[in-house]
Amino acid sequence: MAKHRGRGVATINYPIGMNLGGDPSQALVHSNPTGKFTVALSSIDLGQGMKSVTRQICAETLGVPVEDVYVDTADSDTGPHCMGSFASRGTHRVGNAVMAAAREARAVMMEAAAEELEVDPGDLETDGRGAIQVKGAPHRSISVRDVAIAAQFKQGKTISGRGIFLVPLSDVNPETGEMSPATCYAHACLIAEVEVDDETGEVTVLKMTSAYELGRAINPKLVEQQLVGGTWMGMSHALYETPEPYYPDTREGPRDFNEYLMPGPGDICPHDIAVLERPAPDGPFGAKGPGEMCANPVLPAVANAIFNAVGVRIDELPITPEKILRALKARGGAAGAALPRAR
Amino acid sequence: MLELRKDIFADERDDNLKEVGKPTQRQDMLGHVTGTSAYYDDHRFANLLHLKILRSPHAHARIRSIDDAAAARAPGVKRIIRGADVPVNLNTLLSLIQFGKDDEPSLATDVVRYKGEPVVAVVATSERAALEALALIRVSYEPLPAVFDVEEALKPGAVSVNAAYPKNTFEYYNKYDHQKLRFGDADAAFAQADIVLDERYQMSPIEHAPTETNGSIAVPDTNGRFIVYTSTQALFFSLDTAAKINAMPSNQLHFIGGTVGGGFGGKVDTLTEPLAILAARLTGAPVRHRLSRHEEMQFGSPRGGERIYIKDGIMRDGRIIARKVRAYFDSGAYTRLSSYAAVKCAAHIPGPYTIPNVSADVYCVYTNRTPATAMRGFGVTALDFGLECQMDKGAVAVGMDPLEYRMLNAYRDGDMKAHRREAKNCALIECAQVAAEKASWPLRDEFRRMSSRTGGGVQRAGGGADRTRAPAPAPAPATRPAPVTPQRVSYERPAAAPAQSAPPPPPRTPSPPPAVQPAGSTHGAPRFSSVFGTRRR
Amino acid sequence: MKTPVQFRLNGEEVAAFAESGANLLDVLRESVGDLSVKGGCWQGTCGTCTVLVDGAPRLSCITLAESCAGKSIETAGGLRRGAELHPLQSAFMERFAAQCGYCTPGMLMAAKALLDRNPNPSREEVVDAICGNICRCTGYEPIIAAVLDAARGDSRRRA
Amino acid sequence: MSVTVKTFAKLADAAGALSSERNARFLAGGTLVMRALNEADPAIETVVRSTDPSFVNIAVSSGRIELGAGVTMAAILAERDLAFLHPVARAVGGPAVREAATVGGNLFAPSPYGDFAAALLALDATVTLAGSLGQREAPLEEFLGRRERNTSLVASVAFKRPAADAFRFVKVTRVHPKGVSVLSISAQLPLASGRLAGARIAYGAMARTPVRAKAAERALEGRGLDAAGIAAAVAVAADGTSPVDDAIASAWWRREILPVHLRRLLLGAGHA
Repeated sequence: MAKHRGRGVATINYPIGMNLGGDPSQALVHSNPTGKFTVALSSIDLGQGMKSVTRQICAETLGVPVEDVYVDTADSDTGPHCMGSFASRGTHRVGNAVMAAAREARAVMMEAAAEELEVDPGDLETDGRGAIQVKGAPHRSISVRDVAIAAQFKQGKTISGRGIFLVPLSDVNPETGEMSPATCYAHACLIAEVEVDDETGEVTVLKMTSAYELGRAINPKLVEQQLVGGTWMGMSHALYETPEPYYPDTREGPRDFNEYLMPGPGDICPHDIAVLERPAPDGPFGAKGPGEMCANPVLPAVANAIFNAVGVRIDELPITPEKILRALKARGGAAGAALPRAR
Repeated sequence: MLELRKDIFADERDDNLKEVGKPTQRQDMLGHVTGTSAYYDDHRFANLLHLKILRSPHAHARIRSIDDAAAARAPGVKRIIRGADVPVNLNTLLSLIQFGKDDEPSLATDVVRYKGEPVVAVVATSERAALEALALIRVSYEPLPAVFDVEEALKPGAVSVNAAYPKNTFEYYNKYDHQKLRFGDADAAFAQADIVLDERYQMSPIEHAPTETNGSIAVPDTNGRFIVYTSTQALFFSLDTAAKINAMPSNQLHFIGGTVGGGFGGKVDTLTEPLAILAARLTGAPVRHRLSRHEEMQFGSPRGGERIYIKDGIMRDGRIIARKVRAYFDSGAYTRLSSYAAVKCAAHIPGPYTIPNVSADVYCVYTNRTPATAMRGFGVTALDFGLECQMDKGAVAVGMDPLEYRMLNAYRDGDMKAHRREAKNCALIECAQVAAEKASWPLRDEFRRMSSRTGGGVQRAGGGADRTRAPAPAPAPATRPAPVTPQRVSYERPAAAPAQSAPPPPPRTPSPPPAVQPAGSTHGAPRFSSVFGTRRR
Repeated sequence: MKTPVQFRLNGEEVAAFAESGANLLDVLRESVGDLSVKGGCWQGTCGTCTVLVDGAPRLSCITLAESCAGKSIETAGGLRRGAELHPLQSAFMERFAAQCGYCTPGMLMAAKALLDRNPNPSREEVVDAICGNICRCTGYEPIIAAVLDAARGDSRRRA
Repeated sequence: MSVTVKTFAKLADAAGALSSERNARFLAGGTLVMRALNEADPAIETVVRSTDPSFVNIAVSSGRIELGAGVTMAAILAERDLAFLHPVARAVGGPAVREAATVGGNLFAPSPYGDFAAALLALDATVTLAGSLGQREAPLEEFLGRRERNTSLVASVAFKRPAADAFRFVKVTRVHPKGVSVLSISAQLPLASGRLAGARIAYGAMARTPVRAKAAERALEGRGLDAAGIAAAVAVAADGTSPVDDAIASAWWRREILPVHLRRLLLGAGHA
């Protein structure tokens, strides 16, 4: 038997938000009487970290500690409209809406503070630790808590803000396809290293190395979650998954997690990741979004690595050992693979 | 392990931030590890009823008759729901944004168009009672011929799947049976190309397989409202869809969700809410509609299987001068979101590369299988698979390192894209440089100096002479790419040509033919295989 | 027909009436009200519903409820001692080993079953311990790392 | 119509109920029956259980091993004397399934499940059946051939302890470490002065039920585990098999890789 190693690469980009835009999201931010903030959304956290990302964006914008912000989602009676959690739109679209709402709330907070400190709001800054101080004179400061109490009970101000973010819907030229699909794109390059058993067609993914450009990583740990989990899913798409094993024939469809194949914890490999940040001009703090695109480069990178290892191209997903073995037999084994014929 | 490369594009960022960029713990993590995060099904109600669906055993059939008398009398059964009971029994998800015709019933009445299509719903006091009642329903079907292959479905005389789109293709702009993309003159360019590479790629359908299946609980509230606990990925999308199907004012519905056990695109379709609400209205009791794992696997909408043909025209120096794509999205029996994905796919062509002549035709095709829907990377994942396998083949065909071949053709700021918008904020080349460095993938100096910024930097790569030279040594892992200094390329990158203009001339210096595989080396381009050239012996 | 079932749940005596032939998962969630146990398939194929019965990991969705009479059952809801988290819970937090969180209770119990019997497992033993539990979000690596951390005591008194 | 669960202290009484009650199924580990109950399988009206200690008894002597049908994979893994069977028991599901899955239940597991039954086949096991008319023994191979029509209760299985290092097992799966069989191979290879005598080879997932590889067994008879002997067995590896297409793998792939894995097993390479 012979096991052959190979490396494959893929470079991809991915549009952020719904194609053509037209997908608004709203946010409401308000303070309670003691200076703790609530973000009201109708956006969904299905594991990607929506609550946590918008929480950090809100705290940064308000200039308060993240512990002083809580994100409440998703209740249609209290949370304003959001198009939904898909199309890698959460961080970019909802993040921008939260930022706008937080800016509005911050302006009221600074006015209220200015009134208490008897200075011009423009002379004030937040210290990010729960206090508002006069620029250059940190001893002249007031806590956000006291500002909120004063605003509510003395000044009659609501420390609150509304935000919406909408990328206007783009037209599409039916003849040429001219359109504005997205305002920014994330990028990635992934290199996969595999080992192929030329007697059975079985593939082992040995290592992945990647660089992802995501605008701003609002939270590196959540980005890591997406990239590690997403590349696992990409590997799964590449080599394992299908609800129709004999597509386009619909027979033998899996009914459970024994029959629906996905890599187990014994099939995973080390993944060395670099994250680059080229801020998106219209992203919240330049953020784009890693959610969907992280899986995409893995499929072709693995396919190309298999070619590099044994010289066969499998252009139909999933790349099952059977397909590889059939191709190897058709080509008379792994050795002496010829370059694909170019016409 | 994750490394933040703050050194790259540092000049475009202000990193003086207090909360953003910090590895703050997730707001929901404590709830997750203590089992106290409340998902839609973690709400309890007295007298909860359970809704189960009788599904079509046929991929395509006419319904002759339905006899549910025995089921109606079965123990625990509170209500049988048929298509006629559904206030608005025809809908398409994107009607909310005026895109497409209503084409899908909540419960089939005359024809079933895929195996697993809902026909009758039973509402009972327990799941078991509902399941036992389903077994008592007798439906008489007249099986019809079915079509499962996207290209078969487009042939003249093919079985017509979807009544709203009798030709088996979604209708774009009330005018075309597909989405077009036209830029430059691809056909003329193929005539000029040194190499033409024409390939076929097939994506598999994919099941989202979230550990929590689709589901919802509809609870009658005071004053005629209904509270709906749901696993939806799109709260108002589902609310408005449910309101439309139930012909209710949207403010009679109070949707609560937001904590969902995975979705990946499979919880956008609002598969359970409309009937749960209808059942709650008809019985006056709280009703849960939860898909079984088997239902989720086979009848919950999957990622569709796209078939993609890609034809490239390539010059020997590695420049791609033309790319033609024909893509077929297997939408299954109904539209759901595939019509949208086809446009997104067209927008993504030709990928992150600057190619002066591009032509694409993307079809949303109906077949007799479970309707497809959105999934992570919707409209793009399959195309990227095809494009990046194609790029690998192109590199081999011209004898270039696959990564350098991509970097040569990569889009830079200011390049014109096929959908006629200028590229900006690009970073493909920098990703390639960093990944190559981490993986000790040998890149020649001029490629390590390249940049995504306007122009793209450096001398023309892939020229005749140096391709025959020995593989460039791998850069030491420690080295960082040379500082990125924007400058113009010294060769004319193919300009974004208007439709009538001819493709760019071939390179002045004649290029040698594609490099031949050195005997005994590994497969792929020579420089490429240098990575593992000795491993196998 | 309903039959009474009595067992210890996280140290407390509980009694419930179970539908004849009912599985332990439904009894725990619907009758007893322990919602920390999640259901993923009711087929015995995803591990989401993993609980400990007399210290052994069991798939509650395919465990006959009445077969648990008189036994001691542990669920994720009982891992925390008052305000103090179990080392596995702390380790899962520190490693960001949960995303949607739905498989997490089952993962924690599968891991606890291992550590209770084998306090110093190898990576392979950890992989085997969780191999019956499906996670669709994390790619497993953070979960494996968290269990190894908890075994090493890296995360006690933290989080 | 709800299910009735009947629990008996004596195996014989359980066996009686199983044959007399209408649409009765015996519940051992639950991996098959509980799933069917959750899906409201109309074919099950009565569930029969037994708490008889003999049902979970493991009797190991120097020459003979008897396993109660209720013995779980976990119990086997806990038994040092059964070390040669640990790779087989560990190949059945994840830890939680091994706590439930029983020796007896595995005899009824439809292909591609049933790797433990295939191992028992390679061990020439006999099955003890408890019926309303008392107990009787049957060769496992005969039992598997008519298991769909079986109405009696499997009480236990017994087999001769294989010679040291004579038993080999490999399970080929797509998913690791836990996955459903593409195929599994169990082999008992008794060497007497370098020659094989009475070799037994059985496959899982290569037919409707676990099957013996009799052609391969014959090819090895009287030969050593050398290149020639192995080549002879591998040449007829697929004789008598009838694999099917399922969600895990196609019949074609199973047939193609069976000889490869048999060769590797005989060479002692173990699982690739």
